Amino acid sequence: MGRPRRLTIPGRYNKIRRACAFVVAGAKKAGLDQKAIDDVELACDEACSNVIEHAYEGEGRGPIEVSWQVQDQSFVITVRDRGRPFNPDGVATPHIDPDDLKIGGLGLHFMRQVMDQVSFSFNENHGNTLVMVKRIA
Amino acid sequence: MGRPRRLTIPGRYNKIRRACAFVVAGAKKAGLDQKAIDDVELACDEACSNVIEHAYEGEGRGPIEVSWQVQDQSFVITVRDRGRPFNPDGVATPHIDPDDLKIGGLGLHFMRQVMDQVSFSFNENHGNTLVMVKRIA
Amino acid sequence: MEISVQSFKRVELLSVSGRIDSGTAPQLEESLRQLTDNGRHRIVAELSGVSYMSSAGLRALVGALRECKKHGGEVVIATPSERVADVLKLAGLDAVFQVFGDTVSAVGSF
Amino acid sequence: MEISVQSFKRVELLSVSGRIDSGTAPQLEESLRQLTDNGRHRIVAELSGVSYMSSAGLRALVGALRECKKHGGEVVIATPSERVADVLKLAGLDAVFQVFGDTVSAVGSF
Ligand SMILES: Nc1ncnc2c1ncn2[C@@H]1O[C@H](COP(=O)(O)OP(=O)(O)O)[C@@H](O)[C@H]1O
Ligand SMILES: Nc1ncnc2c1ncn2[C@@H]1O[C@H](COP(=O)(O)OP(=O)(O)O)[C@@H](O)[C@H]1O
Repeated sequence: MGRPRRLTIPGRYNKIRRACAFVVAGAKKAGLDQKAIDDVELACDEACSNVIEHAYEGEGRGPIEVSWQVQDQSFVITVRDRGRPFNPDGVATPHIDPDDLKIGGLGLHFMRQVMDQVSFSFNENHGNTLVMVKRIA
Repeated sequence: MGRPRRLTIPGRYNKIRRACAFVVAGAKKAGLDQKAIDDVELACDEACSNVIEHAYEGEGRGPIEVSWQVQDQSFVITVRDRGRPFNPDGVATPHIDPDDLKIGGLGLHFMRQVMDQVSFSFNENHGNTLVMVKRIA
Repeated sequence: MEISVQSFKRVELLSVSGRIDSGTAPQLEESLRQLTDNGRHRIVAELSGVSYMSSAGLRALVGALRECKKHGGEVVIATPSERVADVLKLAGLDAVFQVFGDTVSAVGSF
Repeated sequence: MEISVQSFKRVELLSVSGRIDSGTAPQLEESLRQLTDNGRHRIVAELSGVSYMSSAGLRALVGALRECKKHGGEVVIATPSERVADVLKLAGLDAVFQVFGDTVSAVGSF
């Protein structure tokens, strides 16, 4: 248990690194092992990148709020933005055709693979909220 | 000054290494620096190789006697064989034509380059005698 | 992220180090595009010094691979760091890229 | 003397270590001849581990160089040890062979 720690960054790709460092520092404090810390870093990066690319549809359109807390033996990351509503249910798992080599959908796939739970919600007052949970081994 | 140390090896290419080790050990005792020791090793190797190839015209045709001594601030190597007489005066310096790439005459060239004096003599009783001198710096 | 490019007779060796994420991947894309725009379609991506790579980095590499393959070339990966190897595997791209444990073999593969 | 050969698509990488003298040079000659007999005329001789080389070693290398050049190929030298570099220079062969400070560049030179 612990109260959430919060960091707000501008919605720019070169600021995401800061959000990742903030979450990684939290994961270290929470006692995650190195592999889990790497996972949490990747998930945070992919989440923030998607917010800029898909929710805001570009850089400099709004802030991203990242927070972490320890809850019930889990490390919980929350990512909030004020961009367009997103429901990921329709997003297919990624498919890479070696001949075609179109690539897409990796970001969500990574988040789902490396975290134990990933859930999106939209609320008119708070915008999009993404919650990602990593169990502490 | 010092009395000569002597080693006799069979005239086989794979025995030359032993003669070189013997001369290198002497050069170390005599206080030559590493570059000079390397030079002496190369000269001894080329001399013995030539004896087998040119004086005996093949392996297993006769022995090679190698000796070293320190004389007048010089390290002196003597190589003796009982093969056909050799007078190197007619041997031209090596020439490598980059287009033709025939290569020959490197052995004598190396001996002359790395040693301070190289002299051949023939005597009916003792056979060929090669004396090579390296000044001790 | 640092990128250096060494041009050999038939092969380009692009060495990347540091962090490849959505902030830096555009530079990687640009470096790769410069090579392919110049007709250089045999590329070794040497990734031993990469401390972190996200899907943005993979997209850059796959884009270049597609372009090179179109022209009978290839992008191969040499000496991936553990982090890079993990992410390649997570994406299922370890089966799409040829991966070499040493750079000599990667350059020699062309 | 130890010889190992790694075959790449277009290039053979022949790594030699130990002593190359008139006793061992015939094995080096034999290894090189096996390559050229098989139509492999692009050869990198990696000589970082060579502790000693006499004119017999140079003769083997020059013989292979001649044979490779005849077929539009080349023998290049990678990472010569100090001892090898000294002897190449003494023979004036440093101008005849292409010499590379790293093996990747040597393989890439073809
Ligand atoms: N935060 C988001 N807001 C809106 N749409 C999103 C968001 N994240 C993902 N998407 C949608 O889901 C798709 C898959 O996303 P992702 O797996 O990250 O792959 P990519 O971004 O490479 O297309 C995106 O193409 C986009 O349409
Ligand atoms: N010890 C020797 N006895 C007889 N002939 C020799 C001897 N050393 C050298 N020669 C002759 O001198 C030539 C040049 O010798 P060298 O410089 O060692 O080159 P290579 O042996 O490669 O021809 C030889 O080809 C040979 O004809």
